[in-house]
Amino acid sequence: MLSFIVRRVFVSALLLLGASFIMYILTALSGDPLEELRGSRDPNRAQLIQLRSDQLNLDVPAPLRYFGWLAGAAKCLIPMADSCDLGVNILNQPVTGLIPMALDSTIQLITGATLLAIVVGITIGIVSALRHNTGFDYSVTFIIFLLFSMPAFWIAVLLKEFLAIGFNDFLAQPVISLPAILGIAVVAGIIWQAMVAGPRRRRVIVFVISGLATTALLVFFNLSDWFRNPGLGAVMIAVSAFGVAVLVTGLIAGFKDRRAMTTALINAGLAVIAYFTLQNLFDMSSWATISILAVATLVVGLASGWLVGGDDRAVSMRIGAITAVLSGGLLLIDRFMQSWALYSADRAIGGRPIATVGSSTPTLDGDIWIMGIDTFTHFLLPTISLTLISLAGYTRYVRSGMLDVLDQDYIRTARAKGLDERTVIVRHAFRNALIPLATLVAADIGAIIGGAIITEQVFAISGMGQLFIRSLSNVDPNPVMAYFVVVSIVALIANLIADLSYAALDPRVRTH
Amino acid sequence: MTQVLETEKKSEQVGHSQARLIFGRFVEHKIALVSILIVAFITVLSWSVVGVGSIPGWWHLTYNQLNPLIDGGRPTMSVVPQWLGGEGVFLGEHPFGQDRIGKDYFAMTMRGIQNSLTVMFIVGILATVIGTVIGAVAGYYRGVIDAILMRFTDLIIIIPVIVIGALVGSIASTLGGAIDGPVILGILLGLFTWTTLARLVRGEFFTLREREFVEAARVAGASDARIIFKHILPNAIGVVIVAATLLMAGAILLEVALGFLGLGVRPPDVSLGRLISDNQSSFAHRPWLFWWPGLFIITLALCINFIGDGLRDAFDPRQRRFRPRRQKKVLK
Amino acid sequence: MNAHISVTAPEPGTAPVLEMIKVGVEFGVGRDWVPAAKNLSYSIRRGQILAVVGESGSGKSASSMAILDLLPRNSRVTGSIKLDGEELRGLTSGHMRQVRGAKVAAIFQEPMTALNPVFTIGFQIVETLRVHTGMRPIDARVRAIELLTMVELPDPEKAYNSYPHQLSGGQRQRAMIAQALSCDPMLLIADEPTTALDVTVQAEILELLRDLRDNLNSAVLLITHDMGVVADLADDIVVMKDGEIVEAGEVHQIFSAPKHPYTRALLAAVPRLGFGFGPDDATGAIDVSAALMKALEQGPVTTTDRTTRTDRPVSPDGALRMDDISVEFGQRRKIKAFKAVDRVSLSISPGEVLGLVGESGSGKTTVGRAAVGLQPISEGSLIVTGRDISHASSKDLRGLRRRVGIVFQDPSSSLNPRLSIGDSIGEPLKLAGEARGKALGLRVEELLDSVQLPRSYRNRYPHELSGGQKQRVGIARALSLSPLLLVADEPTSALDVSVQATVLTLLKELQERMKFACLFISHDLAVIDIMADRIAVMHKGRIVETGSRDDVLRAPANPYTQRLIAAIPVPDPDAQRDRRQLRLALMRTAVD
Amino acid sequence: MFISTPHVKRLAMAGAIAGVASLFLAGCTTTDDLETPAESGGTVRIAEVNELSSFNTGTADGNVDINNQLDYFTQGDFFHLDDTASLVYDEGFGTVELLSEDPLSVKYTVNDDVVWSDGESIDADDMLLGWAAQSGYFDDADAEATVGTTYFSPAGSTTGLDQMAFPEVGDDGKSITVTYSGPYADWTLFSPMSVPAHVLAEQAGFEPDGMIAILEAATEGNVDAPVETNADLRAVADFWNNGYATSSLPSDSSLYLSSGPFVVSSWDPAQSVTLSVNDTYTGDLSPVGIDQIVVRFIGDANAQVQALQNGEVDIINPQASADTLSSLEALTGVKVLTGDTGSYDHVDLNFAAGGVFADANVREAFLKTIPREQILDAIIRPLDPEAELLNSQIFFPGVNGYDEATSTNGSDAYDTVDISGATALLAGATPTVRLAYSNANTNRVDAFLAIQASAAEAGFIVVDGGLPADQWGDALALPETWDAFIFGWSTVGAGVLGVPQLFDSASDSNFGGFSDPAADALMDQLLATTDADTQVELQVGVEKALWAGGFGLPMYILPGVIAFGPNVDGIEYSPWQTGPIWNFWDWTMAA
Repeated sequence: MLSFIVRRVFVSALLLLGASFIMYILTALSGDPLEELRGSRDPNRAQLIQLRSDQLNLDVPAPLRYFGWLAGAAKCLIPMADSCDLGVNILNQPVTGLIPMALDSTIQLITGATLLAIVVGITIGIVSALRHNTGFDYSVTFIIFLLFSMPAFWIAVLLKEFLAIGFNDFLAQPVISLPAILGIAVVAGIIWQAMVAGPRRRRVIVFVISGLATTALLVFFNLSDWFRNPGLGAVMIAVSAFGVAVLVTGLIAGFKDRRAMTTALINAGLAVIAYFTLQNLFDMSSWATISILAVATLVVGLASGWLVGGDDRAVSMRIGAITAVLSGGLLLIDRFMQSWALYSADRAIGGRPIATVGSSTPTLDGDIWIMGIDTFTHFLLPTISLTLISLAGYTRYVRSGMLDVLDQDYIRTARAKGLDERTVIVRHAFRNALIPLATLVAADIGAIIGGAIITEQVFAISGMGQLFIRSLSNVDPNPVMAYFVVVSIVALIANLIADLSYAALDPRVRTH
Repeated sequence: MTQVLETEKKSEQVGHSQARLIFGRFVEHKIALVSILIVAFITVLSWSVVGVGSIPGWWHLTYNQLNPLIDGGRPTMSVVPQWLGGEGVFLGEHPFGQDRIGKDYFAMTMRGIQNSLTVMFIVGILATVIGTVIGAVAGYYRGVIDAILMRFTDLIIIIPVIVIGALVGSIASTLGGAIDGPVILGILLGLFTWTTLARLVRGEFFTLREREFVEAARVAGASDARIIFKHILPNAIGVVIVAATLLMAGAILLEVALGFLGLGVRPPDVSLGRLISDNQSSFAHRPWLFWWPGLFIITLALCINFIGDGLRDAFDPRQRRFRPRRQKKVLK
Repeated sequence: MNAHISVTAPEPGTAPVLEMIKVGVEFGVGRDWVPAAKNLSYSIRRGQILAVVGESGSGKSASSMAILDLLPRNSRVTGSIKLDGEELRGLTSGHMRQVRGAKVAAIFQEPMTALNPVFTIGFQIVETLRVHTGMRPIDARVRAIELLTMVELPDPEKAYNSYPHQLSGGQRQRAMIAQALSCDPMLLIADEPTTALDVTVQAEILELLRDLRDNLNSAVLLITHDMGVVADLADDIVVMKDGEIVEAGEVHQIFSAPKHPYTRALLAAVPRLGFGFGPDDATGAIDVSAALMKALEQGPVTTTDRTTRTDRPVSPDGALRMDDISVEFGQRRKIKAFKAVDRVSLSISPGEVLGLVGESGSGKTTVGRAAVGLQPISEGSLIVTGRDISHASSKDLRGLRRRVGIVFQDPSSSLNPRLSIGDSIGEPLKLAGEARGKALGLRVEELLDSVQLPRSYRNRYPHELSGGQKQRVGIARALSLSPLLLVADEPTSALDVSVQATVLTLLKELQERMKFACLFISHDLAVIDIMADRIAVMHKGRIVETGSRDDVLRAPANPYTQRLIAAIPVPDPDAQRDRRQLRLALMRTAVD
Repeated sequence: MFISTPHVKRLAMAGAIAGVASLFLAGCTTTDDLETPAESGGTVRIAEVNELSSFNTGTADGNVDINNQLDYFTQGDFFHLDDTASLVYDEGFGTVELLSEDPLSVKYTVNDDVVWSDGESIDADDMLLGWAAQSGYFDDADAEATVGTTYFSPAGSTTGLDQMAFPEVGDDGKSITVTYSGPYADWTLFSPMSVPAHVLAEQAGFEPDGMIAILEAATEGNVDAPVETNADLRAVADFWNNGYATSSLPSDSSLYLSSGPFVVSSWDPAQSVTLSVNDTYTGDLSPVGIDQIVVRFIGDANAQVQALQNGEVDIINPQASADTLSSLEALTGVKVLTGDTGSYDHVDLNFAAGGVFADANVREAFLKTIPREQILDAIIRPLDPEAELLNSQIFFPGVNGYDEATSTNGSDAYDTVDISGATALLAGATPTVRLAYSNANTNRVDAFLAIQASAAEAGFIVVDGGLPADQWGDALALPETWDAFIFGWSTVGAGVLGVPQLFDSASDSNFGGFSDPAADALMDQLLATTDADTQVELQVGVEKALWAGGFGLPMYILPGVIAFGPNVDGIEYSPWQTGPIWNFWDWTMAA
């Protein structure tokens, strides 16, 4: 295994060198860095042009300049000495200073979007694979293709116009009109009955129930002026915590496993109790407090699973932990909602919470809840637009993976053994469909670090994409090369992880 | 376990070639058929409006001709016929309206579409050819050749495509406008986007080269080139075509994205992406400047995706949806 | 012929475990229903093995899957299926799940893909146990190891913890059986359990199934197309053709006096070892059992004398001459080279047919491919039709093309799906520049005639032909340049037994007419017995015995040959019972 | 449903312990409740396109609009330019006295109580440093910089300033007097202020008050006799050139000291810079009721508009386009100011002998066909309804001297297109004109199309010489490749130094090769006069010569847009580089 990694790293290094040379030449060819200066009427125009061409030593032909840059970059390899010299950009700012900040805002932007895309993508992929060739499958494919063919900036502009400015205007007097409520209820009904499928009678029941539930919810929103000061409230938390418990047990262990169900219900109960006891602790807690509480919830979840015991102790512990964390999450969401009214009333926000630009409100300061909401409102739109784009890829991939696996012989054997449909799907089919997925996820993360160039431009978040585009348009090689080196290294590492994860997941590769 | 019954057809009619069978299955895929018609219609429309080379199009305005602003540049086309209360179906002076200085937006959009399609077709053809050749050679010979070619592919994958887009401007001018922007963009993109296709073809060749009819051809004395192009490639053509359609859909979106970033096709030529980025802020007051290019981009990309989906089903038909006729006749 | 046949009068008190009454299975293809099985009625009692025999496409698998309701969504089942008196059709999926795996268990044909590759064998067996019996994990583990020992896996502990890809085909089938029997099912459905296994391994699995039937007294529904297996294991037989039962009855009655013409034709088409070309070919008849008895008495013969010598001096212009050739594979760094063929010497004189027999992995295909230059050899000398191609460059090989032909095993993979039949056959001619255009068309039609295919098939495509027809096209292609040496690599093993017989006769006639030398490779000694003048037996890369057909069959010297001969099931229940005793006796004495 | 076995007791007990433990742990990490800052004054949020890149705007790299704006907020100075580009002196900071005309000598004195934000008083060594950096006094390198050294690399040109002798330091250490060896027209624009000298000395490794000693020790640079590089000066100059360039708030706060009403308080990289009130500021230029000014970096013009609409910023000054204006006007509670900017587009002709425009008649004919009114309507009026034709090559509307120049330079002949006049002048000739421009700039593309169509009516064949963004600059410097060129100049607004630079036959920025000896003489004289009125007279004279010789035609001034939301008042339009913040002291928070 070690020799495999060493060989792989060596080959990647060579690749990086070759590609960086080509990249440097391409950037140098792509334009004339002095173009902006030529148009300026400053008296010392000739002197400025001379200065910049010295700074970028333009008189040296491009290939030789590359080696100058390489010498600087090579110094980064010396571990201890931070002598990394990636040159300066045309504003004479050291490039090594620019990269960390750009990387930080890009990572902030894409982590949410990638996780969301993976989770939602896998769920839709599996459901549409199971409902192969049904109405649901066709409509999902159509929507996925639509998202796949929509240019990124188009989505971004629409989101900004309707979700940000539209929603903020709507907040002025947040009442949903009756026809709108009925419309939303009907659509929700259609989606739920398509997901459930099965005999016609069952689908009609599901349609009616979900329609009514949605109408009731929307009416409740209207009456309680929910959009201005939202909050889950004890009842909603209790209902959803127990809902989570049932769902998690159903999915992972099956309803028949009484011990698992008991563990889940215990954790849901604890969450409701915590809701009442921890409120004042929340008010004065810092991020450290929250992380300790999170660890505590996890430990309680695991412990409860272990204590309930029974044969499959591991399964109960897993369910306990998941239910505890999810219902804990509900508490946090509720607490954030409670600060929403305070947040949008703040002078810096002025009643228009959803932001369209940047990653934080500069003059705002408040407790962790206010700052937490601020990050949420700033990253809501970019995350949605990025998720929609990468969602299409994951859904198609998981769907075709699942369809292949479902045709395999061992699935027929599993059914012949008398396993119920859920175990066959989750334990046998999905476990095998997971293997190629791991490589896709790792490779995708490698690509996305390059910064969602267009999303960053439209939402004015200056991450890696912006750094790259701006430097490229004023033909400034040093930041472009620094961007390229960082992105390629991350991509190569991601590919390596993808191969290793392949070995980890597939015993045939591990133990040949 | 799909139990497709092997019914022995002894009918005497002339043999159905594999291609005929695939075409038969493809025609069943309604959406893909409609998509082909739409793409064909848009292609014919755009080339006929703008004209080719010296032959002028049937639309009387050119895309960079300044015209006096009529009623603030609002679209003069109306589609709602009189009997439905509209002003009847006619195109009017500027069906898609005008941009801020009076250039006819219908001509500009059509020119934008023409450029996008040019880029799409060039990328589609060039990337498919390069990808197929490299994939085939790597897949067939394996060993050292395969390693070298695959490392070369990795090299190309690493280079961000955006830089390629930035190059178009400078190369277009160094050639002194001999070849216009979109063709250069198409060629450049084609040279750098064939990597996924090469990988797919290579995988396909790995399996096909073990097949017995390949060994039979070797024993019969066929040269390597003949085996690759006469025997293996026709059987891998399914993968190639499906990957090519996805490549084309990707090419459109890439050209449009480059246009949005101000790279790729340069004014005075028109790129749909640049039309949107220039008129992005006109969303509230002159929405037609924003909606028309967007609409065409999405329709083109969507149709090509569906054509790809239809082709994939035609080449390896997974279990078709079974809709039994109502008990009319059960074969005895 | 679809009257309800109650196979044997049900003895009082023992209701049949499985009772199929007028069961029909239909599949949705395109827009209408196509029947796979019509009007099936049979029943099985406890401790009884019923064999459902039929060729591919006869609907035998479809009907068995209907029992477990495992058919795909586009299928429809009619009639009634009763398990121990209780009707299975119409059960809710919940109840059906209690039946599957507990009361009715199934083992399938492809051991390679039937087990989930990402879980250990132990996990999958424990899973079955815990679904039905609710055992505690530790008890389930003990029971699982017990089962693995019962199916005679060499090291049950190691097998428990290993993954499917770490076991051989035979071991995996045993693990499948262990898993199936984990909940003592009333009925075991074995869908072609040994088709994918080698004949020696098949013998052991059949032995295991017979012991299990005796100890567990469960009913077994055996689905197979191999008459030998039926003779060995079955108590009663149901013969199916095109979805209908044509004949049913007790195994001796069917074998000795088949009533339906199709059954009779089926039994006749099965090649019998030692009977040469069919029952009436008296001259070639050899009493194989007598030969084995003699070998038993002699005890192990040292393997030196007759087994390795090449019995006849061969003139240099012999069709094929191999002296001590070896072939190595996979010379990758860490893994040491795997010697597929180890110092093999063979010779075929013009016009002679040498049968090369051996199990999978014995290296027989590698020898065949080396003979036509597809596989370079690492040591020894190889002279084909007078040309030395031991260290041949591609240029010398080109000269060889006109003198050598090859026929492959899998009909669906040996023809290029994109080329019409005419083009495929004409390819070697065109490449050798033998004929062009009109002349080529004529030659192709001649070749089609020679393989008894209608000329109008010229512009047909492979997917429009049956397996047998495709194999004939393969032969026509191989003989298009009238080669001196034809290598036939298991040409009929992928075909149904009836089709196999016609193709073998065709090949025999062509060989006699065109007088080409032939290296006939097969794992089925009975087929070799029909075709070959001389026989060579290969085991683990080495030739363990060579000799004329009569010598090898009448007095097999090498213990492996003896075991190979003994393991081949005889399509006659009584003879097969004696053969079994002989095989067990030989196993005890022979040293591997 | 619950298992009522011993499990439950064990379970409940374990749950309790875990709960208490986590509560205890969480308790000790709570923060005391945050005291909310005194919310007395308001906050103003401005959107800027580029990000802050340096705290020393004197350097060539640092001279970027965002840095200058930060400088405008944080640095006090003797004077600043108002919206008509005329000088306004800030008595609160210090005084500038013109001691004598010939030889030209000026005295700069800093008021007593004026200090840097770290308490250190502003005095002569700060001014000496500023003078040294801008005058190039110590440089002795020749043009190709092969021999000798260039210490400081200032943003502005050193021509004229290099005539200053080593300044005398006033005895109270708070004033310096500079004397020029010859007359220098733009002396009023020179200010000796730069970065704090004591900080620079320390950073370069010397005693805080050692700056004067170093400057006095160094010898005056003499190009003919380059002397060995002075190590101390080199260290000081290097830090001055590069030390202040940064992409995040430097840890050492002395690098961004303030002498103005505001001081940088925080910088969230790539997002925004926050300025808060500088308590040590004694001047009277601080706005009433404003505690904080936030500058947010939003690169995309449309993003700025939507941010303003969404209330995330108060003031934006985006790159003007017709749609930005219309979308801004549609916003409720948003006030929009439009006007000119400092840059204007024009068509210059190529006078090269043998070129198509060597003949004066052809020049005049071509200029007559340029549809300036139509171009104005198409490109500029949608942005700035009251935009007027620019009829002067030198002056800007609103600057003193513009009316006098336009009434006398004969530009009225070109107010309207005169096709018939042009065809008459051409007398049947159909000259081909290679009209070059940058095809990346949509305004110039549209202007070219308009000229091409109109000139064709008069018989001209106008060839499309459009070049991409990175190529047109080179082509401009190669006159043989074009006959006429549409491009733009951007001007600082004040000073006369620019005039000879563009129109003097010897200047390399006079690309078309226009040469009129009479105009050259006027321009030499202009450089020597310091009196404002005579400067205007001279420039009007040059103007007449330009129009008579058919130098080219100015077309339109690029319009600017400033928009501000309901929170803030008192913002006025200014065309010059400082943009909307030129009178930030007049701003007030709205009710």
